[in-house]
Amino acid sequence: MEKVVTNRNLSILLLAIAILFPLFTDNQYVLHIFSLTFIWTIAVHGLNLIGGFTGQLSLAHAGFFGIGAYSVGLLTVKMGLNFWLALVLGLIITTAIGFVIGLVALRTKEHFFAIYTLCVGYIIYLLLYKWEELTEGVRGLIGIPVPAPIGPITFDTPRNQYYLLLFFLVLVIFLMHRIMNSIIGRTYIAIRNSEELAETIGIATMKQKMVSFVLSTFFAGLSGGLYAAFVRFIGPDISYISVTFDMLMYLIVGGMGTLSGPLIGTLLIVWLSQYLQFLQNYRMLIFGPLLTLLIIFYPRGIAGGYQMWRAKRLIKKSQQLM
Amino acid sequence: SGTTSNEPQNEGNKKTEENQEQANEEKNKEAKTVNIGFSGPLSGPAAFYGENTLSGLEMAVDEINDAGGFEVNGDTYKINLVSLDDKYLPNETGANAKRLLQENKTPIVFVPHSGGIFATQVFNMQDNFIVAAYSSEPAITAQGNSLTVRIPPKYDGYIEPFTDYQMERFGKKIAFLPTATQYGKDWAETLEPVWKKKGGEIVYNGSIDFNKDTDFFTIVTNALKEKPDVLFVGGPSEPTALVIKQARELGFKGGFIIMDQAKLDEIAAVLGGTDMLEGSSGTLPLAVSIEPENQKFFDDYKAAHGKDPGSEAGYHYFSMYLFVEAMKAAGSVDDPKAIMENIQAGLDALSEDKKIYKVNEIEADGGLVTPLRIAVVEEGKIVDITVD
Amino acid sequence: MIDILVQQIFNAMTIGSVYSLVALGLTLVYGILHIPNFAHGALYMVGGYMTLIVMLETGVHYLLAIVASIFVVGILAILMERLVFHPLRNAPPTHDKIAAIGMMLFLEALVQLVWGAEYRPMPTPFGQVVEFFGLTVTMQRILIIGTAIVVMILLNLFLKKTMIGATIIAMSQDREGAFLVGINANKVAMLTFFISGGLAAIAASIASPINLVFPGMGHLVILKAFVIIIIGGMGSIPGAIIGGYILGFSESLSATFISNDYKDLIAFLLLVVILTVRPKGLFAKGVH
Amino acid sequence: MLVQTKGLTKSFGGLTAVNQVDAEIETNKITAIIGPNGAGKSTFFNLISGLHPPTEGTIHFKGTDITKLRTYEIARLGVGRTFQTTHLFEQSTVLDNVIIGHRLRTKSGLFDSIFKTGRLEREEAACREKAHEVLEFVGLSEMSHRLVSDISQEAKKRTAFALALATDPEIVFLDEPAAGINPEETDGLAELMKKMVDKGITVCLIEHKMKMVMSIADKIIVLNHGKKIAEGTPDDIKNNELVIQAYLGGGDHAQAN
Amino acid sequence: MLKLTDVSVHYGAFQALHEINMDVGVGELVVLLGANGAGKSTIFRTISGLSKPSGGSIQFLNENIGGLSPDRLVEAGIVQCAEGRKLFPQMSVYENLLLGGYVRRKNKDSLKKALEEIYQLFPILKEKRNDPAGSLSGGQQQMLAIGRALMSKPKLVLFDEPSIGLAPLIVEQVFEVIQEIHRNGTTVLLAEQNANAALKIADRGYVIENGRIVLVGTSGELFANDEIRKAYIGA
Ligand SMILES: Nc1ncnc2c1ncn2[C@@H]1O[C@H](COP(=O)(O)OP(=O)(O)OP(=O)(O)O)[C@@H](O)[C@H]1O
Ligand SMILES: Nc1ncnc2c1ncn2[C@@H]1O[C@H](COP(=O)(O)OP(=O)(O)OP(=O)(O)O)[C@@H](O)[C@H]1O
Ligand SMILES: CC(C)C[C@H](N)C(=O)O
Ligand SMILES: [Mg+2]
Ligand SMILES: [Mg+2]
Repeated sequence: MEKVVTNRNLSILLLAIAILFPLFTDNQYVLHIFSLTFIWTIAVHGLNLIGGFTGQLSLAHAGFFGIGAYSVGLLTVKMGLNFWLALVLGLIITTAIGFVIGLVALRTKEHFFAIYTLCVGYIIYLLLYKWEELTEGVRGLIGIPVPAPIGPITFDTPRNQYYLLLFFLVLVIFLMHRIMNSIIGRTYIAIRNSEELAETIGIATMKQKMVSFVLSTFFAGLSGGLYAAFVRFIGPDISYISVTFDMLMYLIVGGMGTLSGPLIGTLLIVWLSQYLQFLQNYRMLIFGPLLTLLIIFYPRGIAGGYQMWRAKRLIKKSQQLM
Repeated sequence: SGTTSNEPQNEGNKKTEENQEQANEEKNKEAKTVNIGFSGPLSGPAAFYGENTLSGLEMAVDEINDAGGFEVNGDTYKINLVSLDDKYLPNETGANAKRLLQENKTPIVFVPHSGGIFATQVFNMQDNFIVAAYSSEPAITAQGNSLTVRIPPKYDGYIEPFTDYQMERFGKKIAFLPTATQYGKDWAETLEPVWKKKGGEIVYNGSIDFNKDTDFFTIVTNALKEKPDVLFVGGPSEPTALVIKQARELGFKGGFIIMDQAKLDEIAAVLGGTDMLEGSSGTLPLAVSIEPENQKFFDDYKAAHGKDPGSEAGYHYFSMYLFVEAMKAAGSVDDPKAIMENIQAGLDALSEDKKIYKVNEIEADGGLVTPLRIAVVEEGKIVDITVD
Repeated sequence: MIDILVQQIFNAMTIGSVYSLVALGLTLVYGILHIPNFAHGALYMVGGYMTLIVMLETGVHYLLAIVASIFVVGILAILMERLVFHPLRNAPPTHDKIAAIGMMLFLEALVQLVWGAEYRPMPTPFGQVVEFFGLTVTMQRILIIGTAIVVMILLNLFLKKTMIGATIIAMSQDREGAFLVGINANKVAMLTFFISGGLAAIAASIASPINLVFPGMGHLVILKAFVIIIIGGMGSIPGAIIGGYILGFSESLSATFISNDYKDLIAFLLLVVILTVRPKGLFAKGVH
Repeated sequence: MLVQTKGLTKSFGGLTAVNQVDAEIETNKITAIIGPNGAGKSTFFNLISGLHPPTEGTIHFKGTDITKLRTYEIARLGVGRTFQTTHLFEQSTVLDNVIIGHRLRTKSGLFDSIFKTGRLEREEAACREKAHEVLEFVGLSEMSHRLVSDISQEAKKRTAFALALATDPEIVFLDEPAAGINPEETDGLAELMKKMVDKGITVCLIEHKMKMVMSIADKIIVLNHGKKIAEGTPDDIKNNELVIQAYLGGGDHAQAN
Repeated sequence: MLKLTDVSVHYGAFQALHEINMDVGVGELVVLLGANGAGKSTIFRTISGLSKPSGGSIQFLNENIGGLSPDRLVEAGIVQCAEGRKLFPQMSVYENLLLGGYVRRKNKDSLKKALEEIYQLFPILKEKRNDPAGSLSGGQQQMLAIGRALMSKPKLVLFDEPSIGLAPLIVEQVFEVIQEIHRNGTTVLLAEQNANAALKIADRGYVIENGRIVLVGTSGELFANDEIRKAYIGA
């Protein structure tokens, strides 16, 4: 490895920038947007795991995000639990529900799985919306506390929250990196490639899909729990279908089935829609076509397109050598 | 300081430089600029609502600027209204408020929906800005947030007169069909005990989700099968009008209690007249109740937008002027605490022609106290039956 | 009790008719190009606006305005096919979803720009209330049910009995195969989109007088339409029709006999149950 | 006897694709299944490998009843297969395609991958080693780093073989391995199959190329309309009237292919 | 009848065909031999208008047809029976055949006649006429694909490896059918790897390697060529 620009070095550089960045800015707005971006990226990684790598596009993702957020919200606000305890319990709740839903949903395939989970996501939304005794209905949950301090580290300033979220994001990316670069990850990709073939080479596809699905709900729940403590107010809208589609948009623009896609896509779209704010009422007039064009001209997303380009260049090089 | 002007579209990094430049430029001119923020739904399903609220603010700002601005402590200020779209999503409101604060140093941010208000209340005390909250949600002022002004009135005052009128004219059986928003639910919860206490009976308790239901025949049929004398309806005027229409189509002959969010005149416009509204009680529409001194506002708005101003426009128009008066009284455009303390002074100083609603008092929790005006439809006419 | 049941069955028919028409257009396009057209709701919305605006601006009769609307929306749908879905025909299906959402956002913003964000009522010459056997209906509602049934029958005849109809079905199964027998596949794709847009325009035009016209009106039906075509079996025409009525009935009857608040929940749970039992929908064809 | 079916039957709706087939596949032999198109050959494979549940009948592998086992369980017992159309992962290299073949012999799970346990590292090394071994065996070592989308049809067939072999099977079922490749390459594949048998792997194949079948098969089973109409050595089959009528025909294509 | 002059085709940066020159005379049966990936299907796709040539010209009956859309070519009388069959899997066998006659849809009677002829050729298709095409076995599907191609009574038929995956008996039948079609006056261009069978019925042949024509000759000449025997016949 004599090359300087490797994925690894690039990641380290980016991480260093992300760590140093808050030390050089007081712009809370920028920190706020980055923090939100980190939260969404975590959820998008979950979507990528089940949809991008395992080939089962789940559209219930915002639902699990909502379950994670409401679990944390209810456990802290109504039961007065410490955030960290609530987060752990919230993740257990989310993954337990994910497990049960996965058992049934994963029996369906392709579009049917997508729409099945779309329905499940909508049902989760309706439950959060209508089950007022538990969730406060449309009013939502107010006053969710910031994460409790860990020792001397508090999380009540935007900067510290930024670091907390960055920490979780890096953790998630690290996990995804480890998983996808092992035979476990290859197993998922084999399932995406052809379930039939995977079965005949001895892969228990249902079990593997379950693991992948539950882990994806884990990421969604984690992201939701962090969101609850960051925005500190949650309403049923956070689990609405459009949120799933936002996540899917981030993923596709970034590159489905790539490790860097979720972050790239989320950063790009979130900032793009911020920059288009000056258009006010009509920003969708620009944003909509822009999105469509991106999809048409970068069908593999940014990270996927880059990978293709690099692969092609490698092939060309090797052809020239021959 | 709060005296810089800036267009919101500038890029983040260049921002400070340009700020500086523009600020220098401003200094040479006479008037300084104060930025006022707004974050509401400008796209998506709630865009109409957001535009209505914004239109009142814009009108007030244009008037103030055209008149050469306003004076605080010897300096003249013009207002730059910075409006951002949040698609009705709380986290977007939060981000917008941060942005308004960071890049435009807005001392006041208008937010016209409860979710967004909650999300901004999380940090408005710490970050020091006023949330100009257009929502009737009680929790907004119940939280002890000392930098929140609740603009719309509490609606409790409507309940008794509406109840009395309907019971007397139509009977004691009521069916509930309000909008499925928090506002509708709060209304229903307030109406219920009063109606019961007066010997009435609630024969059907439902709500309609205007964002999800394509047709209301089903629920109206179900409500009417309980033979109510009165229907409680409400939400945005236009879909509320449809509920009324469909109830009439299904043979309902009784009266309507109409939540204050919907306006009798707007409903009549949809229904092509007041025929179907016979026996309705609701808030007195601006169009009917407008005082002579507010006629200019009414006419100007109509000229600019081609329609009568609704209460969203009216309240926002009024409250923009109110904040200007409060800044004057506070002697500062960039000290939210001082402005907040001087709202009462602002109310006292505000001229009647800007008081589209005759608000004279702010409560300790930040709620404005609005006198209610009540109307009923009798023989095809909207009649003011307000009793002081 | 019986009155209520009869009235509610009628209400269910009304709403089910609208759902079916919207779902039909969606299922057709899905059948041909395997595109889940999430912008179909936007076509529906534009359909509502076109009828309204044509009526208001030119003063022509409601029914004529609908015809105009069918054409405009049909052509808009063709444009969508040419400009977006055609270039994306080799991309994975997830991409169509997002591209379609981009177009939906665009169309909603455009309509908002041109005609404003407000709710607008649509006048109809068929507002009369008629009562028979204790059933209260308006002419408009009879029109909705009647139109839906007639349109469905015509569409079915067109697809089953005409050669052009057969080309649509052929295209849906193998695009290149269609080329090879001499079908101009692009023309067929455009035709299909035209029909799909026309169906959306009809649905919106007949439903709007009982609801309102506003930029977000497509959202009311699109999600349900998707669920319907899945329940019915993707691409299945009878599936879309029956699915539409199943949803209409389950909403109406559960609002009446169980709970209005939970009627959507019940309807969706029902759909999930159907999919659990029949993972490929009610009318899935047994082909490998 | 490695595999034994008794009364094996599969109906799709009204159609009986496989009808009361009793078949035996002997250890370390090459068994070929032939028959006209639609005779039910592929379906027969699908039944044995568990992709379809049989309507009736039983399947035994090494004496144990595998009729009701799931596909992956059957694979783990040592049954490998290829498909009539290749299902390889085109965007990936040959090596990467094959590595996953040994996954069924590993035990690592999610946690191993997250914590990069010793077990995971051992097993990944084993998978890699296995992949190299089978690629060497099928003669693709040179191409192991090429993208699958980039290699010839024949190489793809060999890759599919390698993938099946990486599962450490005792028997492989090959569905038309020589379809779409030229005679020279066909001979190469035949060699490869013989090599597998030498290595102790039983081979069962479906093939229409009679020249190849006749030259390598130890035993031929003929299906027609889902029924077994004949079985025996190539010579038996060549001269079986029933088979000639139903399948081989009189012409010389039977030889030429 | 059909004449390709210097036809080149690119897939992206990859050049699949290098200046191909070929011609097929009226009433001829010409075979195109080549290994996998040599470019046979690409030539066919280009003639049928499914791929666009990046250079050269294609003439059919002395008219330039390069770049015409596929449906126009079918109308002009060129029909391809493609590799991978391209059937309409959920439509019945009958409907598939009917659509094969799409360009002659106005002439109902002759369509009916054509249908009968095809049922005679492949009785199994008649037996399964109401079954969805997708439920047929591979061989049955191939027959259907041939049948469908013949429904339009083309002047020139292109067969892309029609014997692939077929039972010997059927292969024999298929080649007989092709010969019969040819005898009835239809010009045929056949791509095959099964050189033995193909050369037996063909008048002339081209051999293609890596996108280039490397050999042309009459069947007899090619049959006698050692290289060909080795690579494509396996003797
Ligand atoms: N999943 C399925 N559903 C319905 N019918 C099926 C299915 N799979 C196979 N068939 C039918 O079963 C019969 C046998 O098919 P199969 O694929 O086993 O034939 P085959 O002997 O492999 O033929 P070929 O040599 O052409 O591949 C055929 O008539 C086919 O149409
Ligand atoms: N769509 C495509 N994109 C890129 N390359 C292609 C495409 N189609 C074919 N090729 C390449 O063009 C070359 C010629 O392919 P073609 O399909 O014409 O060969 P063939 O002679 O018909 O082979 P086969 O016997 O496998 O059918 C091959 O190298 C192939 O990989
Ligand atoms: C009518 C309005 C005062 C209600 C407001 N939309 C809210 O969010 O509470
Ligand atoms: Mg087969
Ligand atoms: Mg080919």
